[in-house]
Amino acid sequence: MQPVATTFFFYFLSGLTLVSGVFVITRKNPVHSALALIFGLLAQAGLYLMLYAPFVAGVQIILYAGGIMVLFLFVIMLVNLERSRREEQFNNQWVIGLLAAVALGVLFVIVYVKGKALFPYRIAQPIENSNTQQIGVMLYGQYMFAFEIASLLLLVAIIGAVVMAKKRI
Amino acid sequence: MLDYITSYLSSNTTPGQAGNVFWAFVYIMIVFGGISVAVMAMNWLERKALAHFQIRLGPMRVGPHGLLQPIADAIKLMTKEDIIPAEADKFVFWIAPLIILCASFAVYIVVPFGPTHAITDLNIGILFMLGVSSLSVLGIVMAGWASNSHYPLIGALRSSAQMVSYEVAMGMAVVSAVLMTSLHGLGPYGVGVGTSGTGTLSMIGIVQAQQEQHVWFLFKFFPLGFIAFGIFAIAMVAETNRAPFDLPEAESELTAGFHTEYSGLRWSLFMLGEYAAMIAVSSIAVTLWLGGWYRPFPNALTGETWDLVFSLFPGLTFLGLAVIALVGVRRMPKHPYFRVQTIGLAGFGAVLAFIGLILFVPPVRDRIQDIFWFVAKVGGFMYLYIWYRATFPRYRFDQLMKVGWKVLLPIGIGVLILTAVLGVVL
Amino acid sequence: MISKLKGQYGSGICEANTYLGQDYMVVDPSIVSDLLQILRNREEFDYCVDITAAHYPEREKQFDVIWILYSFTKNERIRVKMMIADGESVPSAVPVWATANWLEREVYDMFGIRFDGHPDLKRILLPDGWKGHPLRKDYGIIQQDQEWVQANLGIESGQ
Amino acid sequence: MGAGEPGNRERPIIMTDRTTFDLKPIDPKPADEKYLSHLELGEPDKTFLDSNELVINMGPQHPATHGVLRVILKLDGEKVLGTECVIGYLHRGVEKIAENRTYTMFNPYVDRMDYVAAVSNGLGYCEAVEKLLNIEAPPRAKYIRVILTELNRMASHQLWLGTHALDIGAMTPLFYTFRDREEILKIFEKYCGARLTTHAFRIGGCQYETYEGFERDVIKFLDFVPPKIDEYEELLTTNRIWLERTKNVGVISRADAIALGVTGPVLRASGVKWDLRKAQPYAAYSDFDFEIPIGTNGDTYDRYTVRMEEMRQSLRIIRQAVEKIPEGPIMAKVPKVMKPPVGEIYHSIEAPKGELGYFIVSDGSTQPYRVRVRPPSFVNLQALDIMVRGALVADVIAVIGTLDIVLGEVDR
Repeated sequence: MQPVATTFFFYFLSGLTLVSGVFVITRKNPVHSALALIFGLLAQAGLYLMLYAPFVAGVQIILYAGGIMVLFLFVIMLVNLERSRREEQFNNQWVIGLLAAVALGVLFVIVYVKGKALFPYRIAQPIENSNTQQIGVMLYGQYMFAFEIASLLLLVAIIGAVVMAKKRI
Repeated sequence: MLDYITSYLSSNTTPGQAGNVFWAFVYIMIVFGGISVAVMAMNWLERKALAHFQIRLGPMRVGPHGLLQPIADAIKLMTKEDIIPAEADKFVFWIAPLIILCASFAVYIVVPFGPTHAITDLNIGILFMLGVSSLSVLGIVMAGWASNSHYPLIGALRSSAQMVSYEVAMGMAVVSAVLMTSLHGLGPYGVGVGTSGTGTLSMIGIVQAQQEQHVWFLFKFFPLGFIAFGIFAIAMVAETNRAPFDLPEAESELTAGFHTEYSGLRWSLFMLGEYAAMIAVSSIAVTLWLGGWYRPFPNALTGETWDLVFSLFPGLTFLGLAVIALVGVRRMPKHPYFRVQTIGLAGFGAVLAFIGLILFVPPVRDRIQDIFWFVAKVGGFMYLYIWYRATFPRYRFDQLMKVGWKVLLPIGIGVLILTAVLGVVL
Repeated sequence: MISKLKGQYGSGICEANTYLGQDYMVVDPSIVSDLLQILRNREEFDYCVDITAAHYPEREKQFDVIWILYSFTKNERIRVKMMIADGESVPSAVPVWATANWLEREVYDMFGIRFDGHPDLKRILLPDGWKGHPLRKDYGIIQQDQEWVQANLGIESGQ
Repeated sequence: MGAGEPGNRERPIIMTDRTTFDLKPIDPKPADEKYLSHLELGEPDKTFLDSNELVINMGPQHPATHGVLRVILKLDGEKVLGTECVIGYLHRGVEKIAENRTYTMFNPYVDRMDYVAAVSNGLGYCEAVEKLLNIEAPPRAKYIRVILTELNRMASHQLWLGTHALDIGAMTPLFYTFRDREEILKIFEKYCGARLTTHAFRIGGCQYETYEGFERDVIKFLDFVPPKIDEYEELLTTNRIWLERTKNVGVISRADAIALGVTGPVLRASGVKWDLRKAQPYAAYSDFDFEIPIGTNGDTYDRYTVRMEEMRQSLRIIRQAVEKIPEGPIMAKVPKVMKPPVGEIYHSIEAPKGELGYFIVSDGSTQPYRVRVRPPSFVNLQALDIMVRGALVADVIAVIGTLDIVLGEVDR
């Protein structure tokens, strides 16, 4: 599948990601924040597609946008937000936050300047057709141990959730 | 420019894969228009079929046999006063139906109506479909929350829990079908050659795998494919919030569930989204288990003659519909009051007959066959939806969860494991 | 049964009779509470069919309060009747029969008779803020609480 | 919950003066040990996930409340913590009207209470006044009364079945039952010219002789309807979803049912074999042979089977009545101006919904001094609270349907 108007879509999707990111932290209404977050995640999925990583893009949509964000919204709706909405959004840590942001920005600039040599400009080879297969091979081959550890952790989380919820049943 | 347009015609792939923006746009327009028309037709058919289940006549007034009813409804809904509740969150209230609509229509990007009749062929096609169709739950949740009213909120809570739960069972069934693309199988189910040992997630690839293995996945590893299909067929009804799983909009309990506060155009967008989603999930089922666009018995009844016989079906179907319409014309009351309706019905029959005749022309016949079989299979599912609605009472919420988590999910996992084991053993 | 009760309560049971084949007794307010308990427990009148009242404005004791009871085992009905004056209250039968709850609320709503010990005595058919008790004889048939109607329904008059 | 809770407005949206939702439960337990209820409702446990309790207003405009019933539900998620019924939206003061009309003039009014079973209402009233006047309707009139009343019971149960099934989500039975109910209404229409509020009977007998072909029509109906009842049962009785939705839903024990005074099919489904047609026969019911169907669990499914069987028993009664209907006058000798002697009377009949009683006080004038109607729906509705506590929202709908209330009768 040949991408069309690559540059336009790159800047469009990146811009969308950034703008939604800003909206996520500035909106007073948590549902609006969640909505912005969803748009951000979808834009990211688009970026993955442009990187010839359709499987990651699909998983991004199905897990983050379709699964986790639904649970976010679920919790937001169930918890009473009347009080938290009236509170100050930006608390006293904004100085630290600003410092962290500046530090991160400087880091990015340094990486961009110095890293030009490390990451030479070239067009990625489209390995799209075997992409999914390669991910599978990687996960169940090279990174088998890490994969299983992660799944074990998730299993613990599931059992913990069941135990906690069981009290109510 | 003209070359750019014509160059695609000689290729034998989808416009998306060929990278032809013009034809991709044309296909998108055709699919979008086609689905909208199909939703309207489905609206009429559902009311008519449901009415006949229930010894009623259904719409009879607007046009002959109520044929123009969907158009009248559409006009009514569009011209209705648009109400937004005073304390609603206006932005979210406004965007929720759009999310549902976009999610349901975006799915059609990868639906293969034929080997080249798809907008594009993503190599993660089925994953994309599941992912995008799962986005519609966001719209429902937002609609319920933004209405700022209790019934929609409960409807939204119900639907988010329901759709997330059934997605899991649905995923299991889908994975077992995807697994089958890479497995040969022996004996009566799954003879054939051609699989490289690597499966595919592409919608077109899945259908072609069924062709290569000479079996619909419905019958592969019998009864495993059948059970997986059954799980999907149940879960897809729950996913689309249709009876008997229509709890999010349970009329007798929650008035109208998440869209209680919606009216007019916005409400019609919900309906459009719902019906489009119904067609979309049916398309997934057809693609995964019923051989997609292939005609019945492409391997058993081969040869020129059979090809010809089956290629006549689209035309014959339309001619049959035309005959029904013309019989309807004869049975119309012979009273001046009904003259316009009679002429209308006769005209409708004539149009159907004309389409039928066009479909007999060889070049058209060959191009249209795939689409016809695909649509016919999807149509069967649409009828099932209506049938369920006429027959079943509604599940209660805890029972719904029980069915999803305690019945469908374990069976789904079992089928998945058995499929893998059988595929390796055989 | 009547004689047994009469022996127990003496003059508390003013009258015990049969009219058109239906038994009824008129009792004194002081013994009603006990009597209803005994009727249910000892005489097995386990089903309270109805509680109602009638208004006689010209009498000194203006209201008749009537309990209609039925026994499944004996297949018998009995009416217990009691007279009270306006403003007096009646012991509630809710502890005896749960069904008395709404029935007593209706009597209160329609006649303004209060029931002591009722868990939630408020109007049932008429709106909470309504003035007057319509089934009293001094409440005219076209009379309405105009004030309430104007305040809540936004119309001039309910007529 | 979100912005602005609908329940906390300055003025409620729904026209009523009640602004607070203070739910006081009906205590089903009488003080006495013997009548202790099996229902032990503990406090909902407070856990770390203490979500808000939700108070929703079901009705008075709601598709499943069968009229203008308003139920205030207190929910924890989907679980019902308590209910309060607000009734009276349809209150017309029937009892007050009765005090200002003569005995004859009041007769049509009773049809408007339980408008689904108008004939039963009329029968109860006419018999009560006849008793007060000490006259008796002639045998032929009594048979006609039985036939029409039982037909009306069929019609009422059919309407109940259709709407109850619709509440639970099955659309189709509604249309089937309405199709068959139509046949009954046609017979009514031919007999007295009205379909719903029939005013079929007069004090002292019947106004009209049966029309030509009445028996034939009734017999035709009797042959027509049993396969249709089988058809309803085919759709529902063994349907898995129907079973799951109705079994063990809205259970009311025998003791609770008696303590709460519920009557009719609701009581019989709890296992009390009691039917006024047998216990204290009125009209000509002592002449006929029929069974009283009872249930065992007192759940929604038992109430469903009891009513289905009652339909069949009604058919049996009608067939016997049509076969041995006697010839003779249809009207007793009734004075032109009715002035019953001073006295009181309570007469009750088995209406489709339960015991329908009339308590009439006469002061010797042409107008009743007091008429009290003992409405079965009103008393049965009281049982809603204990039947749905701890259940889910969907069960509330099922239970309202299974109680078979008619708001016209609840509110009078």
